[in-house]
Amino acid sequence: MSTVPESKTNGETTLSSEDEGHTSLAKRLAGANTLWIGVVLLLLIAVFGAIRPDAVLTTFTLQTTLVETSVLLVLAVGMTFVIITSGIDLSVGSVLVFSGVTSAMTMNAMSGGDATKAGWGVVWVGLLVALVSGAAWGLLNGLLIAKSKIPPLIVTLGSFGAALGAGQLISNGSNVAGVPEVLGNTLGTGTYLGIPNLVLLAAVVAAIGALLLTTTRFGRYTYAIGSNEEAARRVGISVTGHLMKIYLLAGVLAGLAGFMAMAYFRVASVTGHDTDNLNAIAGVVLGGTSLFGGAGSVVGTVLGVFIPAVLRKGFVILGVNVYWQPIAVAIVLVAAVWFDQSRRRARNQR
Amino acid sequence: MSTVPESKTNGETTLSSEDEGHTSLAKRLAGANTLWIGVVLLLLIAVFGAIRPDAVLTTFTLQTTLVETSVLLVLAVGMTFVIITSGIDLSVGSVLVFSGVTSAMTMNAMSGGDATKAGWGVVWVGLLVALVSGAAWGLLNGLLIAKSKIPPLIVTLGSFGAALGAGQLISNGSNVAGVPEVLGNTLGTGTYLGIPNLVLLAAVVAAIGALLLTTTRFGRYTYAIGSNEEAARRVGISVTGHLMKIYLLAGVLAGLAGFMAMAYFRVASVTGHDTDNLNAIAGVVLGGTSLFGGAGSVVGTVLGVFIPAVLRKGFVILGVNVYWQPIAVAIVLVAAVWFDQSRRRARNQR
Amino acid sequence: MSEPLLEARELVKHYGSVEALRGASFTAYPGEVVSLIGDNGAGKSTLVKCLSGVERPTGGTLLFEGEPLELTSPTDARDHGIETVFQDLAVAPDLDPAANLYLGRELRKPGVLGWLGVLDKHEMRKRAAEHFYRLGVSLQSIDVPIAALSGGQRQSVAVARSVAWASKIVFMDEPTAALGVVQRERVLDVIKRVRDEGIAVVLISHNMPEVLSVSDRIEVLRLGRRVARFKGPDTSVEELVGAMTGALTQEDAA
Amino acid sequence: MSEPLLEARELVKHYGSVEALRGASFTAYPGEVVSLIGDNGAGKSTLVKCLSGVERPTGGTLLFEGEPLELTSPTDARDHGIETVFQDLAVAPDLDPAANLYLGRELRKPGVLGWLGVLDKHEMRKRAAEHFYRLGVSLQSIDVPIAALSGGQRQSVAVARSVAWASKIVFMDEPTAALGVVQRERVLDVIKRVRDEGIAVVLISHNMPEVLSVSDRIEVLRLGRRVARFKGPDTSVEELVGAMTGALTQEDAA
Amino acid sequence: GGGQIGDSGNQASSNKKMVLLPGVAAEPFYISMECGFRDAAKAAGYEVDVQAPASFDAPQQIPLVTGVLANKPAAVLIAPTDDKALAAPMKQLKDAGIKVVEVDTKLEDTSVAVSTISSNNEQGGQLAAQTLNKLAAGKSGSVLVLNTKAGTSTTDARAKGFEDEIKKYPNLKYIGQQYTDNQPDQAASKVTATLAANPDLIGVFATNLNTGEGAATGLRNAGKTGAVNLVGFDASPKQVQDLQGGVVQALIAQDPAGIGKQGVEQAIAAIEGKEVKRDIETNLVAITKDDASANEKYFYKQKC
Ligand SMILES: Nc1ncnc2c1ncn2[C@@H]1O[C@H](COP(=O)(O)OP(=O)(O)OP(=O)(O)O)[C@@H](O)[C@H]1O
Ligand SMILES: Nc1ncnc2c1ncn2[C@@H]1O[C@H](COP(=O)(O)OP(=O)(O)OP(=O)(O)O)[C@@H](O)[C@H]1O
Ligand SMILES: [Mg+2]
Ligand SMILES: [Mg+2]
Repeated sequence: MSTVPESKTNGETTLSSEDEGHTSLAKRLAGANTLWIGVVLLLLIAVFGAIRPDAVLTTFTLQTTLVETSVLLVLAVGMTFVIITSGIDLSVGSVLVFSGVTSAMTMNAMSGGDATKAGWGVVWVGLLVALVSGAAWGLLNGLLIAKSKIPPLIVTLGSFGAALGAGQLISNGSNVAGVPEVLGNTLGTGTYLGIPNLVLLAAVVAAIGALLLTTTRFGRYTYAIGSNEEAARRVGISVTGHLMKIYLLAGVLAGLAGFMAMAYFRVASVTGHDTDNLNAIAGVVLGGTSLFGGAGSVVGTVLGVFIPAVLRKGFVILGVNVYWQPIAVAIVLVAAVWFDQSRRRARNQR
Repeated sequence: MSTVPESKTNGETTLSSEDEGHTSLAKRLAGANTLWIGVVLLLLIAVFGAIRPDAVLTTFTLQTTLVETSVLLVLAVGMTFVIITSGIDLSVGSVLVFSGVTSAMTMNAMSGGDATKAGWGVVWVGLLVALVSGAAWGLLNGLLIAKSKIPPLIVTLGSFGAALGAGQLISNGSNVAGVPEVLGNTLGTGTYLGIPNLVLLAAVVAAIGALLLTTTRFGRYTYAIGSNEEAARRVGISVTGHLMKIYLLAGVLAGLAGFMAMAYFRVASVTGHDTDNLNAIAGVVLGGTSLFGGAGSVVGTVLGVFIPAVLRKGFVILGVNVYWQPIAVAIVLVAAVWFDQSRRRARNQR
Repeated sequence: MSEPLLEARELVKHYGSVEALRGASFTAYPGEVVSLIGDNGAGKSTLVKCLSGVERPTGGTLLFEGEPLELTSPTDARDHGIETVFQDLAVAPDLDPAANLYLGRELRKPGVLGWLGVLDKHEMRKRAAEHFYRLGVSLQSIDVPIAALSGGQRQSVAVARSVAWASKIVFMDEPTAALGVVQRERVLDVIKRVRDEGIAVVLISHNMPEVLSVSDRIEVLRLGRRVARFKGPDTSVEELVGAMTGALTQEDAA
Repeated sequence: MSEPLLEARELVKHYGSVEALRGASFTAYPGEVVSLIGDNGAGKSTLVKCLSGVERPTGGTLLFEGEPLELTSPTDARDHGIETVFQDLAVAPDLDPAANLYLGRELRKPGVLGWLGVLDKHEMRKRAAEHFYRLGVSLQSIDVPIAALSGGQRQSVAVARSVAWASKIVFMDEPTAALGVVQRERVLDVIKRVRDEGIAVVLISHNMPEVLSVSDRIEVLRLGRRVARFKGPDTSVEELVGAMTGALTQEDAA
Repeated sequence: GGGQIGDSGNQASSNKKMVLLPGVAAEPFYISMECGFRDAAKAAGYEVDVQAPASFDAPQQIPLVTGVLANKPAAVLIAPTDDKALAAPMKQLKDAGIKVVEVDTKLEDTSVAVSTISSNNEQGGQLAAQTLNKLAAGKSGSVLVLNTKAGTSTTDARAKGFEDEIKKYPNLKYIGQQYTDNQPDQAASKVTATLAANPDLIGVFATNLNTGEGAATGLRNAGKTGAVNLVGFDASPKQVQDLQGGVVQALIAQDPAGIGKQGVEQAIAAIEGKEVKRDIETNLVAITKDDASANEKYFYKQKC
């Protein structure tokens, strides 16, 4: 049997290692998994724009839609990593609240009770406190999930309740005011070359997240664990350590989101964030990430987060009846995913 | 090689088919997956009972705890089936609202605008309307998930919004009063041999659910699809049809829950059910059902639904600070699952 | 030779840009063991999937008992008496061996309970144990999920399942790959017995001695096309390897 | 013979009430190919898992280069130069072959980018293609996820991965089960080459001719215990089958 | 190039559009306000739109404000869900030349709105405490407050007013408030749990509709309907029915339709450059079964 000539065996079908670098790039652009959901987003904007060009296609509407979505986008970037590992993080909204509250209260304490007129020094400390608060919850989630092997749903459902409770406990159940004006006027509502600063920050976070996921070893391990956790463990990847980092990342981003929300609203709210988790998850899944892990992208998440935001905005501008709005959003949402899925399937079957 | 004596090959380790029926029953009782979570529940009751025996270990507290959990339990039974197929149903709370509203409005319409004094005929029609309403949403979910292959999270997130919107639309956004007194007095607050009727109904639903899951072909297919959908398809199970039935079942049970809630509150509420979905999912997962499908039990769900209910109740009775309550619930919840998991693992490693 | 039971003509199957089948033909006659051999990636499993309703071919035609046939689902194939042991086994890892053996064909309790869909688990377990015994499989516990079985034990379950239900044709995609020496012999015995009942058996295997020992006919697939056909007893390992690797070509377009 | 590289004594492994290993012993010397054979369910894969840190044995001791060793994780085993081809392959189905080959040992870009963890995907893909070529594997596209590969292609990836990194000992649990004739020969060649580099190769296989052709020594497992040891060239298929099925017993408690 | 969002500068053309932005959708209080608003605005020849968030939260309301702004109506009536968070977007309304009228709740910053028609929630809480004292008729016992979610400004103000006032009555022992997440089932559960722990419970103040319905259910379940005095907030048809049926002993009612109507009047005055009344406070009444018929005008409407 060893008489079989080698060249024959590897004839026409073996890939020469030269081409593939290029084909893969070209293919990736054309056949990207996010292509069709991007088309859906553009279509939506086109339709709304056609109906009310004067109100929809304005700088103002663009600016506000982007700004109002940036906090959620930061949460969703962290959630993308979590979901790719086949985990879930229900706690992000509560961690956002907790971080905002601790940050605002620290800034107030540093400024004798009211930080409204405080300077940049105080603001930087506030940012640090927000990030550390988020990190602490993320670490706790990570420890319980990765080390104690408790299902992520249970752990983060627990911290969902606990972080909110803790935030309310230290703020005594009320919103914390006294957010420095310098923060509100710069990060909160300031713009740079017409682009809101919040949007810039969220874009930077998304870009770093996308690079981390697609080009680095960290991203590779994230996919590997979600694809087959046992295989990842057997090839010597520290699954426990990596999962801890993932939940830590989600926590830190939730902390950052809390700081951003505080800058934007100029108050650290203890309410209004109980559906952030579902909204973030929906954005991630809309963007083509599978809840079973192993596949997904940050670019998809960005598109997925904007689709419901654009829908809601569009319907408000068109003056659709409030009770019809969720119905309309639901229909378009499901239709969008259906379109995306059937396009992708068609491409794979071709 | 065929000279190897047959009897040798199948010597000591082949199972004689006689014993196994019995061992399996005994083993199932002792090593049941739900054993340890049941222990946790008993422990909780024991601890609360030890601290405030006068308030906790009373018929009153038992009755009210059971009653207050029955609606959620009915939702969770349906959710158990859905999650075992590795699906998810976020829409149950909204379907509950929708069914309650349609049912109440039909009963009112049949009684000239106010059904308070209506008789059993009207009530039965109301029940039918509630079940059909639930079934309709379940069928819609099932169609989109099983036929159009859209991820369950997206579909049911859509119907979560749409069913609520539709309910509010037809009720014009306000709760629907005029629930027949005969209904409220019997199903709502009546008892039979000291057991509240609502509890009896929920128990019957849970029992039927448990039997369906463990003893019938329907249950077997549910596990098979969750365990390996492709394998189920290849052995000729109609996966599409079965998934439709599963979501239909979840919808019908949500409809029944809507009817029960209406009888219980004596009004069809249009708000206040936005966390029912997460509560039901939490109960199911607490009860040992995996979010990845293929394993789980209704008995576990029953225990899993009662643990948070007992906790919330207990902490109010003990007079725990309101802000500490969610934190305490979270801690005990996570600890309970941790205990359950580590016990189960220990058993499997022994 | 009698009329072909199943005939595939010029099947084409694309996955995105990958061409798994490029005009593959295949014939199976009733009451014969026909082996389908080929190099890794030749398209054997893809062909089996197309012939058992799991995948829909991109092009080509299918004849079953002389009539054109379109298989839209595995259920369709089963209804025609086609059973398959898939290379990836296609078992439900959380269910026990008996449940897997009877999956999709559960035994129900007699009477009204059965009508309600209640399973006769005891009976299924008993009969499953018999099946396993006959294939030489020993299990320490029949109650564990299939995920906990050894590779060979798992494969035996899949094999037992297919031969239990086939009435016309059974595809076996590397059914003996993970089996021990004894179990392998048993499966080959079973294959012959099934053949003798008039059922067509399509065997895929990389074990040439095994192929030669059991086959009535052999068809060779290469790069998604049928490239050669042999009568079982008239050929040798060398000839088969030559055909698989392209050193020897019999048909240009089969 | 030199000092044993790895020695397992009286390993016991229980899964619930199932006793997968009931006091199994095993020895591997550097620079030899030792085959571990046994019936389906004999405990071979369980033994391999215990020796590569995947499972922790319930009882028994392990010696590595004469020192007692406790393996708490697969990483532990890797750090000792132990690589494994698992029977279930343990690949990440969503990643492409190159990513799987380098999983846990990614190549990074040179300079600051590499320090930041940026992968050198191009280099990995190029080298992976070379590896596959050497094993005789042909892929139509190297960019597809491993889930889309044929059974043999997938197995080749796992084999390539293990031999690329082993420095002391490599366990191969049925590495050739799904391979075509050519690829099987290549893998046997690779095994010999690795052995010649002084690395111990532990081969698990149900293919007796293959075992006989490549092994320096053979150990036989039956019902979770070692029951016999043979010198490779001095034995026959009949003797091996006898030991595996219990018709012939050499050691009582090994 | 630093700047601020909305710098693009857009001025409202004078048109006949008016928008109401209530605090939350599907609440009888705001629905009644909407009715008053619609009637008055239509009578004045205005085109109307109503946009409400799904819950009483700033993050949900702000996109509505900016979305409405894109349409540039002549006036916006809004119940800001947060006294700070809504300041920036509402200021953008003002900067765009849109007349802003606050209804029900108000911003901390008084320079944004041209007029504020508010109901004093804290006073409502006080009224509830006084009513409960009357109902207790000198008997002593524990009283409980059922609140919605921590941080909800309106219900927190009601709870605070109640807490301050109830301390004046030594026979009534205030045992604190419980949060219910605005879920009726949690409200019911917390009432029965409180009953188990405090059998001397004599009164419950439920700060909104959902807590009221939950509390009624809990009391009914415990067989304590009527024995424990239940004071609810708002007067939706079902609540009134419960009042007449003896399930609820008193209701604290506001005048939402009146707020909506006055809001429109002030907005039109501002648009037309007439004199605007900066602050208007509306009445709150406590309704019991006995004086229900006399206070019929305060009953909320379910449909316009
Ligand atoms: N789902 C899929 N997506 C993309 N390519 C696929 C898919 N399934 C199979 N292929 C490709 O099609 C070709 C044929 O695969 P197939 O599994 O039929 O080979 P095979 O002959 O069964 O090989 P083996 O002997 O290794 O099992 C392979 O190159 C494989 O990579
Ligand atoms: N996780 C587990 N839980 C329960 N039983 C197990 C588990 N893993 C293995 N077993 C049992 O242990 C025994 C030995 O299994 P193992 O996989 O080691 O066999 P093997 O010798 O590798 O067989 P094969 O040749 O079929 O691969 C089998 O009876 C198997 O059912
Ligand atoms: Mg194959
Ligand atoms: Mg094995």
